[in-house]
Amino acid sequence: MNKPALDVRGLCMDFGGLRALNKVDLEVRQGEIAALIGPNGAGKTTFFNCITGIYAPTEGDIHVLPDGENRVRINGRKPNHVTELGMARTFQNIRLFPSMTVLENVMIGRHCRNRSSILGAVLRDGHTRRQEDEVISRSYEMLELVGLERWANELATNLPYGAQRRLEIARAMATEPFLLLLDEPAAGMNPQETRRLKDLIDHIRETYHIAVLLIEHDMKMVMSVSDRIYVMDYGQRIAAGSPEEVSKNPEVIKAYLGEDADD
Amino acid sequence: MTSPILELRSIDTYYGKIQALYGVDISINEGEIITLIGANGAGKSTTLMSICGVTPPRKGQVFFQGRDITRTSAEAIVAQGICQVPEGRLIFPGLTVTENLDMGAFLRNDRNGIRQDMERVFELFPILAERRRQAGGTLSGGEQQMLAIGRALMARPKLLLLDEPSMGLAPLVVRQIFDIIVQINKEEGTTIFLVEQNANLALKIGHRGYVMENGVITMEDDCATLLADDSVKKAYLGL
Amino acid sequence: MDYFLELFFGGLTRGSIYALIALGYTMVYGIIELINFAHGEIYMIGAFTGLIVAGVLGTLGFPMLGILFVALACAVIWSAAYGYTVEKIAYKPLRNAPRLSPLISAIGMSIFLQNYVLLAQTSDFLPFPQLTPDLAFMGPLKSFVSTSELFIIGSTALVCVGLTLFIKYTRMGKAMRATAQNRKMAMLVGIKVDKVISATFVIGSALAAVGGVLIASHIGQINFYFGFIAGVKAFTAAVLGGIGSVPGAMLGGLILGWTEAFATGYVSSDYEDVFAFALLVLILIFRPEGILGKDSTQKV
Amino acid sequence: VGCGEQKKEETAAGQGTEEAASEETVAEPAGEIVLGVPGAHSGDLASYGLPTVNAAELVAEKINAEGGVLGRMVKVVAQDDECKPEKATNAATKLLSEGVHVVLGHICSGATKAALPIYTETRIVCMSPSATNPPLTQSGDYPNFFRTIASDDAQAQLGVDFAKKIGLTTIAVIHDKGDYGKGFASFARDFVEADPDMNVVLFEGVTPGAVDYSAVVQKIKNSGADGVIFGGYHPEASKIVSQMRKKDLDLPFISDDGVKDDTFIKVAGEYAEGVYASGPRDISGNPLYQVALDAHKAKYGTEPGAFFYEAYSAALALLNAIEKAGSTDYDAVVNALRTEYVDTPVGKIKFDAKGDAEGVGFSMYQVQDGEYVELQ
Amino acid sequence: MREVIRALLVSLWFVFLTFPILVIKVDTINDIIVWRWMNSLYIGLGVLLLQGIWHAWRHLRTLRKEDRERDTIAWIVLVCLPVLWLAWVATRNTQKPLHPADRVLMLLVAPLWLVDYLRSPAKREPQWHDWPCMILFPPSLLVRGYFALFRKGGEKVSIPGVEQPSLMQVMLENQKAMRPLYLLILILAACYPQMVEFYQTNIMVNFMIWIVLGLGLNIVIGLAGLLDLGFVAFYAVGAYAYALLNHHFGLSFWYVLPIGMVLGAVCGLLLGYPVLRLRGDYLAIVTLGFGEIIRLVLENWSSFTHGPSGISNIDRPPFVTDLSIMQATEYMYYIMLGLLLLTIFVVTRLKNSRIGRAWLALKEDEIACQAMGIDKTKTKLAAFALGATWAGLVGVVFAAKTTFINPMSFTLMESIIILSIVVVGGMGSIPGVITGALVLILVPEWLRGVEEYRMLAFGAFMVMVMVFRPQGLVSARRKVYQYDKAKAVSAHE
Ligand SMILES: Nc1ncnc2c1ncn2[C@@H]1O[C@H](COP(=O)(O)OP(=O)(O)OP(=O)(O)O)[C@@H](O)[C@H]1O
Ligand SMILES: Nc1ncnc2c1ncn2[C@@H]1O[C@H](COP(=O)(O)OP(=O)(O)OP(=O)(O)O)[C@@H](O)[C@H]1O
Ligand SMILES: CC(C)C[C@H](N)C(=O)O
Ligand SMILES: [Mg+2]
Ligand SMILES: [Mg+2]
Repeated sequence: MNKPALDVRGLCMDFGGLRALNKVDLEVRQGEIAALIGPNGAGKTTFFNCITGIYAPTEGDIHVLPDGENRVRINGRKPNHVTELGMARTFQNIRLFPSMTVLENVMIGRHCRNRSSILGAVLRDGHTRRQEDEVISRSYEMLELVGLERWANELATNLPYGAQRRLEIARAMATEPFLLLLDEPAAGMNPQETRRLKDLIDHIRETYHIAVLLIEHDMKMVMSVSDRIYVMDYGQRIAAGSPEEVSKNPEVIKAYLGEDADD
Repeated sequence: MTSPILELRSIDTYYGKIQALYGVDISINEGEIITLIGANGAGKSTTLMSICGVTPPRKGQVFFQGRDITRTSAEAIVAQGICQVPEGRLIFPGLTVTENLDMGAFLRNDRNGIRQDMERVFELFPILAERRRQAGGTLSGGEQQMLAIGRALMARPKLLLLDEPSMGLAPLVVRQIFDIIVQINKEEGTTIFLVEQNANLALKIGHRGYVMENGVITMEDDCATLLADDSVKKAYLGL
Repeated sequence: MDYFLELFFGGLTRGSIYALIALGYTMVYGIIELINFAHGEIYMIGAFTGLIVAGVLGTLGFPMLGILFVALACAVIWSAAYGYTVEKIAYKPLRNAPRLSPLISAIGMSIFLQNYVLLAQTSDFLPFPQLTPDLAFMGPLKSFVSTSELFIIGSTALVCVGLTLFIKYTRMGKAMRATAQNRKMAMLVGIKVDKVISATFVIGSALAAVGGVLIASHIGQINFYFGFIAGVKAFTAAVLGGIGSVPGAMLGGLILGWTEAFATGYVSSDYEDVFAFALLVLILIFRPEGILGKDSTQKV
Repeated sequence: VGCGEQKKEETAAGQGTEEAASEETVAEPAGEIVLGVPGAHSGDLASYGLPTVNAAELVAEKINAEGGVLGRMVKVVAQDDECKPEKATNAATKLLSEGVHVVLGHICSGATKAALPIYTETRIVCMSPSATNPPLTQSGDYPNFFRTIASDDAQAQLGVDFAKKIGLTTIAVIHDKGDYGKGFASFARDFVEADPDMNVVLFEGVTPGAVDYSAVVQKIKNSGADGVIFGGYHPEASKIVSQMRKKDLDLPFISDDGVKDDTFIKVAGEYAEGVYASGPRDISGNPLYQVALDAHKAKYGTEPGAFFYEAYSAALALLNAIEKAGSTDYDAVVNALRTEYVDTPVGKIKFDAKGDAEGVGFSMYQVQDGEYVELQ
Repeated sequence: MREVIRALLVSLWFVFLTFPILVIKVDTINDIIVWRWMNSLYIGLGVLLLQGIWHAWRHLRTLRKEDRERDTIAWIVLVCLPVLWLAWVATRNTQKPLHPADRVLMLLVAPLWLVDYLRSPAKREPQWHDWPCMILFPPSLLVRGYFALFRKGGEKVSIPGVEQPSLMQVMLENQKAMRPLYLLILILAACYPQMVEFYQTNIMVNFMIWIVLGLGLNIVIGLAGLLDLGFVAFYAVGAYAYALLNHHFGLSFWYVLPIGMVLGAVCGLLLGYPVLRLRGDYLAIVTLGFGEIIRLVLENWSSFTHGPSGISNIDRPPFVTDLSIMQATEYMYYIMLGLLLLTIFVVTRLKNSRIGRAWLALKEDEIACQAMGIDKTKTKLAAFALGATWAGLVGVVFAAKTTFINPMSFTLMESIIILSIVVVGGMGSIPGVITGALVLILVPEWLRGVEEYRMLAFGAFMVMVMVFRPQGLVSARRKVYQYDKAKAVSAHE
């Protein structure tokens, strides 16, 4: 339970003259739900982008430990390698494949867990067919997980906003990650929908025993779902700890939460 | 109160062949803050776009200050004093922060006024002042949201339409934004039409509110009444 | 050294020609992301209009300089009118269509306009009168630049500077930049998007017409196909410089012109285009958005 | 499978049945002679193909007005091939399906080579006014092919001999990268190189349609050549000559009959003065030349374009051969072409066994006072 | 009334617009100026008429907005107008050269393929064997009737909230109904050379070559979304591979066919590799440059490629006995039919496979795609290579069919036409590509009769299709994955 899954040390990221991340250390343990919070522009999304290979960090080490034992350094790896290793993410601004169906979106997530060749695709031999069936059934399972199965053949773009967020989660889950990175999953959801999302995250952790790293501005959700919270401001980590600790931390209150923390 | 500044008379709006709004009636009086709440996909953003003429309604009419603007083009509607902060942070990604703000004042000609307003926006959102020369597209999600709001303020509209202004903003900033809304409403008399998922806050600052479900207005009342309403509490306040 | 300079000025002329046409491409692309294949044809129509006007005025016995200005003016007016009409017919209905549809529509327009001129006028080459006067002081420089070349280089430079200032400082320029970035949002801040797009086409076409008349008068002949190759080259130049950027178009045109001139001069003109395109590939590999293009990497 | 099958077998069977097929069509009330005119009628090479259509129309009109050939009216059927091989085969097969008797075309050598096997097999005479590639006649592969224009090598020889005569020693050979221009230029290079007194200092192709040629002109200047031989057509030639003259480069400029065209003089204006170009001998003194020119001006209101006279001549030759042969029979027509002289704008001609025109006779012309003057 | 004034103004605008080019004709060679004032009149009236038609059409649209299917009107415009026009032409003496008034009409009505049929053959009576090709291709009414029968039979996959599927879509999704039709088409295709003239067979071979080219490019552009304006280069590679190998080493068609494919694929990889980083239109210009480079090399490297004069006397595919040209073309027809079916089969399979999905996803959002574990480089390269393979393949066929090739056949215009086939037909759709090739290759070929106006109409037609059907004539259809729980469970075990 407390073997590490992600270990980031001294991560820095510069954009021209702007230092968006400054020596950030962060650790996520197997099976835990961690949250990353901080004011707007603190560098949270940039952190995600760095560890998933979309940006190449300027400095620092990123290690993942898929099984909790073997450390793999992933600096400079391509995003698809990172995903293959078992880290999957969602995006702050939704990035679905809008004119593919919901089911197909999830099937894309299965791509990297599959090895059927071009020749196989043409000949459609037994192996390929079995794999295709497996892709469909697993994808469908993911849709059931997030409760979108009845939309399976709908185009992704036609889903309401909240459903699109859940679809992103399903798609990420289809890659069989050991660590799931969620960037503001509750944005644009009303309180009730947010609560259902929280239940979903809990459920995912329970069923698949995977770790979750979450960026979120909805404090009610963050406080209730996470085991551990990291707080960033101006690219720096300013606090870390359990929800109680963080919400009492004066620096965090000043920079982020404001006076009456729980609205 | 005087005659309504904006009035929607049973409008129907379609996306291609799909109907998104069904006979929506809304009326807003001058100087009011009106809140519109509803679940995802209820048609709130569509309502705003219908007012602005981006997706003009197929049936029904929209009146602004007594004039029929149903068939008026979007830019002409803006010229009459309606300004919108659209959902999804529609900023000009390649322009710098300053240029983005400048675009908000496209229809204005008073240079000094524009400069003052820009300073005011920078005061409201200091982080934007820091990012002055950065391209809008590289801002963080929250910064983009602030920029979009700032840009709308630059237009000094008579009627301000806000589509989920608090989305993606830190709690501190959210409260700040709501303060600003109340402030410009009080001080400048700007009429505000607010669409929000954060129903709690929105209903607190609003005068009257509407509830929308599946493209239909299902409730209309004073905000205080709505806040107290059980069904609203259950469905939108998460209590 | 003389040889080098001669090639240099040759390349400069050629590059200016490309740049003058490339400006229209770049403006249109910048604003609606459309490779306006019909732009070369607009340029050709400009040249034809100039020729027709010059022909008519010539028989009436107008003075040379007078003809130049009237021909230029008419070419500009009609090219702009064609640009405007083409946009209204072939591109405007496709504002929200899949990305490649307007491209095909543009190609169709290009074929249509070519054959329209072919049928309405002639398939043969027509001599184009030299409209630019030979300036006396240019005599000694003749082996480097001729007067008509000077005219082309000068007007390209002028147009480029003018256009840059226009886009940077005028209201219309501001509106163009905004429209280019995000059309829906431009509407929401009160910009008349349709007008802005029309204006872009009109300006781009007018520039093409200026180019058409000057270049035709420099080359001395035109036919209906005269816009196609120039169009492709100009498009290449626009991409090389970073499509959407006005100084980029200028720079791209010049680089292309010089590459071709020096490739011809020092290697062989057999492969001048090969050099031009190879350079393009090279530059784009190292700067995928063109030399002066804005980095379009998006934040996720 | 009914008559379709039957018809195809007929044509496929070749020999003799062709006549039967034409008899069949002759039996129809109109009884026309179908003159196919395939060539480039659209696209960038249209200006070389369309004049041939005009020529064919004019000849047909003239002959029809005089009562036709063998009492039958001549009908012109034009087919576009854009100078592309694949389109040329389409055009050729289309002509077959239209019951063509003789073909005036194609325009480009490439298209001609692609289409010829079809005509050869179906035994249809094909005469081009412009396809100059030597193997078309010299290879002997195409007994049904004729042309009213000199082949590239013949003209190149003439040009090189002339260059020697006016005392040139170092020569720049320029071409337009095209089939014709490059063919001509390569032969010219070979001939020059074969001559111990002369040598080639520059052999380059220019890109047709390019906006300017100053770099090539500078290169000619830099190469130290004392004369230029150019293979290609007048649009490029006039651009190059003008730029050479503008840069004070007054080298002799020798070219081919793609340049020996009055348009060249009009386009290049004063710069054309002194340019040499080879072409069929003594053409403007020919009364038929005037007839053709006047007819064109009367009908179309403009000067005729490229290959007009060659095409006009070819049309006359073809129809004359049918007249002389007394039928559209292949062997008879071929025979008539090879034996009977016919008066045409390019001279009194017949064809040799390979298919090249005899009696055309090429000579060198020079532009003097805005006109091509034949040099002795 | 305002409408009328507007229409008049628009007409006047066009009169103004066309004034210099259409009215004044200068001949600077002879300093002749011809004024053709009548043209203004024709244009004015023509534009008025057009607007009349347009308004009528709009009126029709609004009349039955709810139950109308857009296609009905489209087909009316595409089929009835030409037929009316045809009737009008048929009542005239067509021997005379075209009257200027015809010319205006020519501008208005693009698909006139029937005209050719009535006008061109000097004295041929319509024969029964001319009909199959006519019935086969303008499918409107027949197909409608046919599907009226099957409408209910096939299950219609309708996604709620998505636009009502168009007739074409319904038709194509209705697999059950399609099967007999496919069979019929196949039988007809097999019998085709036996029923028609040499010419028709000949152009059919070309037609099929273009379809395969279109299908190849469709992989690159329709599926993977990579805009390639130099596709013809691979075609050239195939053609020259065969021509040169045949010329120098006498290799036969059948050996070179696979070689051409491999060479195409290799070239695809070579081009693909350096340009992978480029997006959208930058890719377009680089591929355009690549296409031009290949052509220029073919043109200039005379010692190797024979330069512009090309390579002649290329062998046709060998057969047990010697064939006449007609027989050889027929033979070629069957070879090409086979290859076409193979292509369709393979492309369909690819499209609905793992890699096909990856392509589609890549087209929509590269970053998301990578984040989902798709290797962008590999996937794009695969698209380039697989697309180029088919071009290489038909390049070989092309060289063998024309027996002569030169660089003229591989210009930018060819690339553009292939691209147009894909887009006009409907990106990503196989029937779309076939339709595209039909309207852009076959119809113009049939239209040979109206020579002069052919290209004019061609251009106008491209614009019209895009304006009225921006997504192409046939919208792409995608496999709908059905989840069958019972089956899936057994598959798991
Ligand atoms: N590509 C880039 N170029 C320049 N600056 C960038 C780039 N990406 C991000 N930034 C800057 O880095 C800072 C951190 O951005 P980031 O998106 O990580 O913030 P965030 O913590 O996710 O904020 P939010 O909660 O508002 O989404 C911001 O100030 C932003 O302007
Ligand atoms: N561009 C579009 N094309 C087709 N349908 C659309 C489009 N935009 C929205 N819709 C549909 O219209 C309906 C109303 O959407 P709208 O965006 O107005 O909802 P909303 O109330 O603003 O929701 P949210 O809280 O998610 O912003 C939804 O069902 C949505 O799927
Ligand atoms: C029109 C020209 C390109 C024809 C040329 N004479 C040839 O032999 O091909
Ligand atoms: Mg963020
Ligand atoms: Mg909304």
